[in-house]
Amino acid sequence: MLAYFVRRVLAAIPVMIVVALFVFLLLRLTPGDPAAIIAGDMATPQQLADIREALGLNEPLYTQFVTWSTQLLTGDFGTSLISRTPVTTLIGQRLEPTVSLALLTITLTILISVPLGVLAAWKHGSWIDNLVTTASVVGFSIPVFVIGYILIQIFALELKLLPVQGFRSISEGVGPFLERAILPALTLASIYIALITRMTRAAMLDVLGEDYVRTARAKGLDENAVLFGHALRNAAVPILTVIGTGFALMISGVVVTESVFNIPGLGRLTVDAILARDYPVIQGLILLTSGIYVLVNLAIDLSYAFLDPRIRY
Amino acid sequence: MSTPILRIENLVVETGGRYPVPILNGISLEIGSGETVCLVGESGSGKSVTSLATMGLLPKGALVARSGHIWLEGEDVLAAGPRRLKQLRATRMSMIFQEPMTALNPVLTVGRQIEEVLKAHASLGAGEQRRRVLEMLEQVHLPDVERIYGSYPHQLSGGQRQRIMIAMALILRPKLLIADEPTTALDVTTQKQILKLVRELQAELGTSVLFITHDMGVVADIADRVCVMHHGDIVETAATKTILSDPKEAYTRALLAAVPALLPRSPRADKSYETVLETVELGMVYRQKSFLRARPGTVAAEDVNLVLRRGRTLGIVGESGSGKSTVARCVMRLIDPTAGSVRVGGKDISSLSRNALRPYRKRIQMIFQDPNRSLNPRITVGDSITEGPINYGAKRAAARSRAAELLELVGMPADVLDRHPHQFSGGQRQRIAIARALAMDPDVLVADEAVSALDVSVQAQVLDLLDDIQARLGVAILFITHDLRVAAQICDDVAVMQKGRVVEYGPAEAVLRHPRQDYTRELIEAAPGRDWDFPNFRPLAATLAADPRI
Amino acid sequence: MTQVEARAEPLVRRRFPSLTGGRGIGIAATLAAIMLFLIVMLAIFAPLIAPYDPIQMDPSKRLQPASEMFLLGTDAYGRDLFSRIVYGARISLIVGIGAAVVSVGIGLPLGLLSGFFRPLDAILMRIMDGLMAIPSILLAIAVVSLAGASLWTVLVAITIPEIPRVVRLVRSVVLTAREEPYVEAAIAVGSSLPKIMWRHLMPNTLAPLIVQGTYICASAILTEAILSFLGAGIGTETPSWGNIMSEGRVYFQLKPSLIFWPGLFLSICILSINLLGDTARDLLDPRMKQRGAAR
Amino acid sequence: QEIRAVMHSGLRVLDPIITTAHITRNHGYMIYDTLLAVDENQAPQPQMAEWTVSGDGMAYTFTLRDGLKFHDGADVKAADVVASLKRWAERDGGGQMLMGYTASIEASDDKTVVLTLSEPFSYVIELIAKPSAVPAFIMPERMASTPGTEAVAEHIGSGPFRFMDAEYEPGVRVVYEKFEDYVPRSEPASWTAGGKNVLVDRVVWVNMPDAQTGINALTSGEIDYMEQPPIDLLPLLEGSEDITVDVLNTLGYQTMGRLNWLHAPFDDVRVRRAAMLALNQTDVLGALIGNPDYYSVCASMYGCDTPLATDAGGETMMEGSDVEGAKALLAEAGYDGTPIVLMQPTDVSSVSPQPVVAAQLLREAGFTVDLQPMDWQTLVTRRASQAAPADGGWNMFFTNWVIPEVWNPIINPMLNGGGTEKAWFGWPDDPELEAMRKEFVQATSDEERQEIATRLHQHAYEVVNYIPLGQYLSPSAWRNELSGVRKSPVPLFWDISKAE
Ligand SMILES: Nc1ncnc2c1ncn2[C@@H]1O[C@H](COP(=O)(O)OP(=O)(O)OP(=O)(O)O)[C@@H](O)[C@H]1O
Ligand SMILES: Nc1ncnc2c1ncn2[C@@H]1O[C@H](COP(=O)(O)OP(=O)(O)OP(=O)(O)O)[C@@H](O)[C@H]1O
Ligand SMILES: [Mg+2]
Ligand SMILES: [Mg+2]
Repeated sequence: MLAYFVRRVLAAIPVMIVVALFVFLLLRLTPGDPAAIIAGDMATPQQLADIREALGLNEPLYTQFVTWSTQLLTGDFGTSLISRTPVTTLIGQRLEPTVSLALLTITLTILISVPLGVLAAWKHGSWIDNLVTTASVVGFSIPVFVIGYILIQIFALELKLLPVQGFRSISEGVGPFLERAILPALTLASIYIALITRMTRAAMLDVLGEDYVRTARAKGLDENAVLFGHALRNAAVPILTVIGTGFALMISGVVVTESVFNIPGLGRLTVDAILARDYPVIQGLILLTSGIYVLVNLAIDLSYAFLDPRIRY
Repeated sequence: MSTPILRIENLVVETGGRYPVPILNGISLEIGSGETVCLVGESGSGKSVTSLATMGLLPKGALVARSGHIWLEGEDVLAAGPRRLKQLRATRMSMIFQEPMTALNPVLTVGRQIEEVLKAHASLGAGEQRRRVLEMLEQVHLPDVERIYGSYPHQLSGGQRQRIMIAMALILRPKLLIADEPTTALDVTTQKQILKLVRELQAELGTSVLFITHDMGVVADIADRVCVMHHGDIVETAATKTILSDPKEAYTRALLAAVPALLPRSPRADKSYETVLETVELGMVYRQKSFLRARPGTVAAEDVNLVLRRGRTLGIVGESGSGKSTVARCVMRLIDPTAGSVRVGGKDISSLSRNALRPYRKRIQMIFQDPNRSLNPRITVGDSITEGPINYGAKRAAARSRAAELLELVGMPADVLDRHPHQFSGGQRQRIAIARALAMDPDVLVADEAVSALDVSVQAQVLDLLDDIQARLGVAILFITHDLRVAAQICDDVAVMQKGRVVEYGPAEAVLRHPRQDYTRELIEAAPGRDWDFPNFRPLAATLAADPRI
Repeated sequence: MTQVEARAEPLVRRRFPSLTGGRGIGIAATLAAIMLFLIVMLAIFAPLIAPYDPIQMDPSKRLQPASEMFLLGTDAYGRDLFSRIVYGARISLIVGIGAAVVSVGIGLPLGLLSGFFRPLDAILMRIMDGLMAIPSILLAIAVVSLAGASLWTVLVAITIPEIPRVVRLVRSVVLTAREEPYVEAAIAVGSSLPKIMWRHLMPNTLAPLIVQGTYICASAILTEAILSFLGAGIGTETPSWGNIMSEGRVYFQLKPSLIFWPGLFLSICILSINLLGDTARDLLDPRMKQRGAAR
Repeated sequence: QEIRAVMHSGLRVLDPIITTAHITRNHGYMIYDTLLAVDENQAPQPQMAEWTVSGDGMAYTFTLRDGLKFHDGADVKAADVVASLKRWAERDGGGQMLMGYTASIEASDDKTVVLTLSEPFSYVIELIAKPSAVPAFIMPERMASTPGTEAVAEHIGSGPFRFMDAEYEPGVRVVYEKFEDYVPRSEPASWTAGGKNVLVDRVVWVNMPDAQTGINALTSGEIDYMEQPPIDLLPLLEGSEDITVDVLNTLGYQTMGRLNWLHAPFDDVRVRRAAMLALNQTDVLGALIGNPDYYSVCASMYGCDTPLATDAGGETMMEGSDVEGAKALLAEAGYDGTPIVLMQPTDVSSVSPQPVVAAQLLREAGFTVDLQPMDWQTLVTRRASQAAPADGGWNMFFTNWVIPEVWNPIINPMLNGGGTEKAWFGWPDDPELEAMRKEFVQATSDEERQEIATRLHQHAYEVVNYIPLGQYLSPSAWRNELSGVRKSPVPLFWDISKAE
């Protein structure tokens, strides 16, 4: 399995190269001109051309790619065309909010949705089950911003318990961090809670009828031990998959939530960069996210083998 | 008899749903303290349902206890809430389930699954728990307990899993032990050990045992009283001696009459010398991978040389865990042998690709040891049976009528085709598995404990069927069993396996009657009820006296 | 043998309940089917049902409350909200159901293959890793600029990033299921690989797929709106539920009905799909049918 | 003390010369100072320097006042001014024009700069003082020698605030601290002119992409100032006793549509006129702004309430759509139903309603409209394309200007008839217009200027140079802890104090 691990980590390299190349081409095929963003509304065609020239955007594609990738080999992700800030600095500034928010969200999600899904499956067909199902479905058909606004309205504006917006680093203390991160995390979690509750319920229903659940009951175990120790463990693989892909998605940024709570995260950076055609930033971000995806997926795959010994690689 | 530990009164169990169908028609049963009651009877007569009802474990919705009482030490189990039931289970009553493969959780190590019982009901330190579990594993005669402790169910042989179930049920020393065919997958020597263990427990704690079995030999050896079930009713209850020597009911008589004799059949003439299946120095080592270091593998089979000729039956008997199923699975190419080769009609198939293997698939069929999970729970029995023939070009309708026919041949009504596996009893599922294998009209049939879950009358019927098919079509059968009576009945040749090796191999007559190896001898001596002549309702000695030819 | 014939009788009777599962498909599912049908009808017959042209604006009548003239009021351009919701059903249903069907349709076979064949798995999953990393906004902008903004380009942009997630999910289920003995049994009776995958492995993935599918359906409808607003969608003139809600975002506090009504339609729609999915899956899983019948 | 302000967008480009983005201009006013400035009467005033004009009007002498220092401690020298003006003139449209008439700009000593004209040009002071789009900010010579196509690498000015590099997060937040060595003028502050007295320690600009969040944060006191709360959300703030809502930029904005002169059908002036007749300002403004308190119909291309404001030629714009007139013109021109491509940037809320309304109005007049949604980036790229609409070109798009960007024919980017080479997107080739512009800059009296501007305006309407779609205001909101928030076309943070 160590060999598998090493193989997978190495496999990340071609993945990232291909993704980088693909995105590079995709970007250049997409209309858009960073020079126009920089120069603003009044620029004349000549001025635009001059700026493009200065930014090196008039070079042939392959030269640009070669320049960029050779820089990359030396660890240089380039600088933003728009703000002239090094891409690594830009991403560095945004990484913490995103990662900490994602971690908080996923923790909340797991803590809430897994027990809820187990409960719904256990009480299959009862009013609890129906309630959980309905709530989950409504949960994923409401736009995130609505949930965000409602939470802000209640907790920040009416009860005045929490601030409306913003982000504080954990290094400034867990209190201030949580104070600002809890609402966005809940907002984000609402979709995933809905999804993962349903997924847990579905997977649990598949295993609750199995004989080993009966055996566990015959052993006189607590219902909790039966559900969580035996059934859930067998149902875990698809649940974990969804959690994992959801987590990876969050790490690559969640624009709407970041906007509603004014969190300077990777999602906004990505959208802003895309809308501004800030090529080096987009490319850097996508390299990063593809790396993250590869790692998260590797972690999921490894955990499969841990959860279900029949799965081997 | 002292106050009964368990008293079942007029228990009626029906299927759930809008049109309930009775499964148990008001049965009554009593077990006194320290007593062993054997429940025998037809496959599908409701034995497992009775035991599940007692444990309060009837599948929700599917089966419902409509009326009656189950008193456990004066307390009505049917009326007990989930809380109370939980307390009762494991400490007062525990159960060994019929199908150990599905009854064990596939993703937890068996050690942990046993330990859990201790954790839930006794407060012991971690070290002590582990010690107790290992000790228990030793007691149920498992080899290499450290490895087994850390193994997952799929890494164990059928008999080993069964012993895990037993260990799990016994570890808390319950007042009432319900054992649903606990030794079907065990070789006779191990079985003997287990029975001894149960008896010791009884002597020590006064445990009462409800023992469900098809093996009349076991009944003869351990039962105090016997209840005979038929069609959801208890048709006869009496002390063991009485039942065996003077059965009142016609059904009981028929049942006992069907018990095969321990004596090997007389050798059949070798009609053909055509070798259809051959293993050459077959070896299989299961490797366990771990994250960092490779652990030593388990040698499950080594140097196995077997030859099966057309129209013949080769029996493999031997210790549980000795590699019988492994050999079978290698022969089927369900796993890739790590050494040696398998030849079908002279062609080595041990390294053929999936596609190249396809033509051979039709020719060799297997009846799996654990029928439950070898049937896809989501598809109907009919579809499971017809899948193979349709794969090889049969028309659907034709395949279905053939399936119905086969089901009837194995003693099931044809109309079960549209039901799903979970609605059947263990023995019924096994018969479905047999029907599936036969539906392919194979040249070679690999039967892994194919009749172990069948009551002796159905068993006899199935064995007759196999015999008949063999005679008509010249099917060669590789018959894996632990039941020496069955082996004696149908095998032409017998191989005895121990620890992955074939220790004795020869004509059935020679091996079973004049064993050369100590181990074989031990096996034969350990066969339960070997001194009772069931079909004639008298001790064997009496029969021998009457017919000195034997 | 005698006992065999005798046994036949109860079995004959037992067949009946097991076929119907004890009760029909249930009130909830019937209701769901009716609701979904109504919504689909709404979409198909939008021109007949909607009182106004959904893009006809009248800035002097913006943000009107519900009245006899405007059943649910008007939006920020003075367009009739009810008419927009009715027409919006068209785009939303196509995008939602389309994305779910296409991503499942592509993801399911890929996931089955990937779960079953190890060498293929290594390659396919790396491709999926890469696909996942490409932001759908970028994809949408690129696709739209290459092929022009249309329903189809939006569908492509929304669906592509969902596919890897479906593949992963299916694969994860298959990885467990392929170790089941009944798969071995199927191999033993010579079933071809497609057949094994379809008959024996695929049904195991249904339950999670139904959940994932309805989720994709809902999120596609909402994502479509986000793309519209980033200039990579169908545009804000053509109504869709997601669109209407996004446009209503600014008026969240002042005129919540702009979000409430389309949200309600969306929720009902997804809930119906969900209930139908659950029912379908219960019908497909014989064990579930029985458990359901208990209550 | 710290003012936390939510600005209308995130600051990403820091060089106020290279871009015309308003947020960057506002940033420029924080950290840079200007030679001259404009007061609330829209009259140029001295800021860093006093000026004198030679008798023949051909030489302008600027004398720097005492005590001016850059944030790095260096004194502001005449050489810095020369370099800065040159770089500005390279980038700014008005500046370029000025340079066309300039013989030299030189530092005669450390404190004096002399600008000598080569031809008469009466608009020098107004251009150097103008607050938009690219004000002539003064930076150290080393920065100003950066080519005009490249952004400056440092951010050192001589303005009242210092830029805090370490706390800068592009697009998210900018921090300014009071520059202790700044010497304000003694006059009271008035627009960008007068004394820039900084009364707080820090000003933090945050970007909140979600306006609702901005409003909430303002209500809860997490921020002090919001530059542009959406007008539709004002009712949420108006009830509050803690918050003041007022229009600071009293001139406001002009929204407009531009036609592409190069391609059919808008290469025909009759079709252009038909399009103009089809549109009307009320509908556009109604959809864009909604609340009539904040918009007004205004035919003046120079914006209303400006010195040059006039309706000349734009009467039709005041009267609402003339569908029949448009149809007649279309028929006359033989419009064949070729779809006209309207670009709709859906990601920018201040320019996405116009095309939607216009599409409907144009359709009513008989045009076939192809409304193409896209993001703003695609739009700005595509509008630069001179290709035919079918090959990636376009027929019409919309944008907005602050009034100081359009308030005279020199600055107004649309009023350039230089054709495909010089003119702004849409590329009208209009020598007549160019001639009038030259006349304008050489005019010597205000009356003369007024007359030329009116004539030019009339002409521009006749050829449909562009279609002004009305003027609107954008109020700001702030908490009452702030006092001294002043009216100005640019948000300014001096003179504001904050109560605890
Ligand atoms: N879940 C179920 N739904 C419907 N019928 C069932 C179900 N479980 C068992 N049955 C039926 O109940 C009857 C009794 O089954 P039971 O398992 O008790 O048989 P058994 O006596 O244990 O047989 P065996 O010796 O073969 O294990 C069988 O006919 C079987 O078909
Ligand atoms: N997948 C596996 N991984 C590791 N060890 C295994 C695996 N399968 C079987 N074994 C081990 O191989 C040995 C032989 O197993 P096998 O199933 O062939 O026994 P068997 O002779 O069929 O026994 P039984 O009569 O109990 O069914 C056992 O010790 C078992 O623990
Ligand atoms: Mg049974
Ligand atoms: Mg075995």
